[in-house]
Amino acid sequence: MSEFEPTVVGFLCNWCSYAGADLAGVSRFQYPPNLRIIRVPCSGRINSLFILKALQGGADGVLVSGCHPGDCHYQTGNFYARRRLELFSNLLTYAGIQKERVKLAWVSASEGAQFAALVTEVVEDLKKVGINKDFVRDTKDIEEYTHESE
Amino acid sequence: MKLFRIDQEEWNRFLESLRNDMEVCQISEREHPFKEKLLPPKETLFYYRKDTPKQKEILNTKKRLFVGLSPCDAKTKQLLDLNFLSEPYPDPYYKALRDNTWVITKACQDFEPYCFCDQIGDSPAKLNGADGILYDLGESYHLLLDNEMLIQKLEEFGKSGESIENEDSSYEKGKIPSRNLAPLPIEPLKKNLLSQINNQELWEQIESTCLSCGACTFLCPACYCFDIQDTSYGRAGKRERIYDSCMFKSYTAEASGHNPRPTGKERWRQRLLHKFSYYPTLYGEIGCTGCGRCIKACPSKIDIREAIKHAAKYCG
Amino acid sequence: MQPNIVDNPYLPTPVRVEKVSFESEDRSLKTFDLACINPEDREKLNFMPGQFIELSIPGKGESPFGIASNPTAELIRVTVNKTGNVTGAIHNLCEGDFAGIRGPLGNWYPIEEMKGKNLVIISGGFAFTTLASLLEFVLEKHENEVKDIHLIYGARTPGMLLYKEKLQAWQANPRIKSRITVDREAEGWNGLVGFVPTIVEQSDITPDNTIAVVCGPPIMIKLTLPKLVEKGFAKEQIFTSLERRMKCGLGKCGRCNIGPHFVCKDGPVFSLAQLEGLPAEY
Amino acid sequence: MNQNDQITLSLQLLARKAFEEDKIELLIGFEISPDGYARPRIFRSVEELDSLAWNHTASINLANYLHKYKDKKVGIIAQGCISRSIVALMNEGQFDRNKVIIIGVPCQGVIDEKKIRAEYGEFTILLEEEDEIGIKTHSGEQIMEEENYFHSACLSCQYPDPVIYDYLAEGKSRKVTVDYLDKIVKEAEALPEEEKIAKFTTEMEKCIRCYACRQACPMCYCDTCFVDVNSPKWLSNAPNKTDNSIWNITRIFHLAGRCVECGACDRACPENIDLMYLIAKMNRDTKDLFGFTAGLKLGVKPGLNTFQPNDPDFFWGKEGV
Repeated sequence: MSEFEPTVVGFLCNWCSYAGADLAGVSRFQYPPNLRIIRVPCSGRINSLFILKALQGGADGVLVSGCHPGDCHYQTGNFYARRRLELFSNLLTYAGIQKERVKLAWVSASEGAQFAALVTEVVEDLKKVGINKDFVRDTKDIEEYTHESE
Repeated sequence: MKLFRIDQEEWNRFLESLRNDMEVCQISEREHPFKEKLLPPKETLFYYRKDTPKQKEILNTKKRLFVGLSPCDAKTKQLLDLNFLSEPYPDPYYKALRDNTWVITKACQDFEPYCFCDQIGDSPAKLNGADGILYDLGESYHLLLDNEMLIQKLEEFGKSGESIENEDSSYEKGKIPSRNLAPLPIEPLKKNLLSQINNQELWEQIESTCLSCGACTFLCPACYCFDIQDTSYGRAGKRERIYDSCMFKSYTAEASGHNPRPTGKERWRQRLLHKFSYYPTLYGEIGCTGCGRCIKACPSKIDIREAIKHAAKYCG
Repeated sequence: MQPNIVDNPYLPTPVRVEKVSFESEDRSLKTFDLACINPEDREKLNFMPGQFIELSIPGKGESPFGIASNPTAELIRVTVNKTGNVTGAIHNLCEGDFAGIRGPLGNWYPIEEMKGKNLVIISGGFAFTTLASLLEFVLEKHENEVKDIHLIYGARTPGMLLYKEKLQAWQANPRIKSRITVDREAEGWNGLVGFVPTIVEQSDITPDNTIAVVCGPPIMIKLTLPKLVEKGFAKEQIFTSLERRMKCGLGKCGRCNIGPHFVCKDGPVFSLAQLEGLPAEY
Repeated sequence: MNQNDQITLSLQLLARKAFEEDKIELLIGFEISPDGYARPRIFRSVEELDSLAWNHTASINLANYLHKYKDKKVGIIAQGCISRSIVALMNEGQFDRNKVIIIGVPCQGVIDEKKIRAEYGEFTILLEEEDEIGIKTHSGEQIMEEENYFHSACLSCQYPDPVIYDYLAEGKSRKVTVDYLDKIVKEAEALPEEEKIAKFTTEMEKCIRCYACRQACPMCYCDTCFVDVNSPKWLSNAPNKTDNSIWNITRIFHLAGRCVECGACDRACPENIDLMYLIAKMNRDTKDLFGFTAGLKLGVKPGLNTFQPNDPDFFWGKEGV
């Protein structure tokens, strides 16, 4: 059996982290291809439901990344996000969702190498904790029907 | 209808013997209404493909026997039948479940603080359309069976019973609780509650502390309102029905923003009228079993017995 | 005619979208013409004007719509206003896509009673759908049995009027006395201007040997009915088609009741007399 | 005379005064049901005030009804947590301070029916003295230990006295020495990962999605709740493991920095879901990380509607790491 390849959904802020990811690409830094990027205007835009829905929909991990505190394009968006997301990830960990599954990070537009390192770390961690089975929606019956009706 | 005397050990062996033919479930808790077995909180209606017009209906025809529930819960089947089997569209899903479900209740030996079946003309020892009822005599039971299949099974098991005219015949029923409570004024409600639809004062008083949650209706054995929703994954999906509640604001809200029952007053009016006016008008029975779960579950302790009494004052 | 009882009334009949067209200038209304994928199903879907269907989009859900086509036509037509999740998905349907329909559900306009009588059709906005079906059906099948036909139909702007080609034909038809109105003066509009209740008030319709069918947004109905009563219409002469949020369409799920009647099963067409004494929950 | 009777008398007196001085049109308070439970009632005149009462079963958060009677001059009976709810609501711009007349009650705590029921079955309350509660059960009469009858929120209540009020009833509040929920949170935090998720899942699977928790919470006043939003349809209304988890976690998280820990949601749940262990964690985190406690002072922004540049930072890649 081949090695488990986690699916990671990344919510990246448009101004820093998305540009950081772009830089990583342009600079040809290698990082695992497990990340699916969703660009958001600001880390302050991230609703806790985004994270939960990603996990429910089958993501093994969620990466949330924005500008470093103080560098927000909208001045203060990431300060609010910091409070919100820290509290939220604490709550999820407390409820028993492995802390590796929700990764919060600051990546600026110039940190291409750091972005590559971050994604590598996230994917490595998720390979250790394994597939997300506690929080994923149960669609077994629908999948069975899909096969049966092919 | 046949009456059997059966001791506990024999009874358990009999249930064991039935397990070859059907699933036998003993119900001892009273927190959840029996309707969950006939109208599950989540029921798949059919699966479908999203890419081609193909679908597959799911009818649950597993044979099940439920034992030990309270007599009031047996009434669930009678009341739900009235709605779900009514013409012109008998509900195939409900029909499949109920046709394969048998119920043997156990006469209650105590009243709970909230229940009031005795106040709406029922008794904690009534058959209420169940297939059988157990009367606890301490060491043994009197078992009254009103179902040919079960009678035959029990006779094959080696018991012989005595034919009985009806459930009111005299035989030992063990301890049947009774208390001296005045019956609730249901009749005036049946007749005249509809005339009170514009009585703002009445509905305001009844509803004043309601929080519009659905605890009462979700736990009511006679409330059956449901919602239908789709869940899909990849190229296929399923359509499910789930509980809904007339106490929710979103229950009647239309996409345009218009809501025919915009405030709690209309919603409480609907609930009370549905149980005590519409149900009797349509089917002759009130939509209430007297189990009292709604009173117990209500966060603001609204008591339907008091609501009935209060409304009756206006109904003459 | 008896409603068609299929084995499982919850299972939709597959249909194909034959034609999609924008109905209104603001592009919020689209008309869909639907054909049965299995031609033998068409017979099961035989309906009468006033009945509705549940149009279902796999993966999204279903919503009720009045049938807007002539019952004798091969295709089944619905006009959909884009407001929510399901209607949004319906608006995304293209020609050739498939969907499902359940129906026909509910009762229909009292066509038998209309024979030998004058017919007044009063409608506002987007509720014209089933009345268009009624008018077409009456003209085709019962033209000689019905006496005078009045059509009073209003919309916000000329661009919001439904089925413009048919409207033109009806306006030109000497059998129909039509009054088409818009709420406000508009460029290029030389017809009537004013709200439907006002037009009803000013019209020469009389209650003698007449049946009035009123369909429209709640506010229009609320204001129009008193005008008809003023004119001397009895409650038995006025029919309306109600709209409620419906899920099962079979009188089972409980949400669309008005008093002991279910809009989906015992309605949607009610006479005013039937609604008297019941909660005004529409 | 016991505490409750004393408070009851005092409340009736104050409420009468408020009515007579024409300060209020209606009063949100409690009456005692035939079974001995305090249940909410809307009092509309002085004549009705004879049934105004107070006891240890006043389990609902009366601030809920402020939303319902927003357009009136309202009086409300408020112990510590309810006064804090009112403050939190005012801080969110829901009411003006001068529109609400608060009659404060020094609180002794409310009982947790479910806890008692789990232990003793169906019961009725016989007596309530300052330090003991007697209940009558199928198996006879019982006098109970504090920890067995008070609700967990009350066992860790730091603010039993109203934080704002216009009138204050006479009585003595009950001071808590040990924070009970703190203990619960520490225990749950110490569980291994598998047991954490197992506990969480067990609780979530009980949910029937009746939304009693939401309706019982005065802070859940959104016109359209996220579960009722149709486009996008965030989650299914069907009860199932993940949707229940998302519903409960998100509802609780929406209360971050706003929850006053009154425990009304927990007491309202008909399925006995342990909501307190999650809520308590969130509130303790809000306090430990950001030093914020909801509903203590007027004119303060809710905890998550504000920030400090030097808030604790756990993010990957923060300066200096």
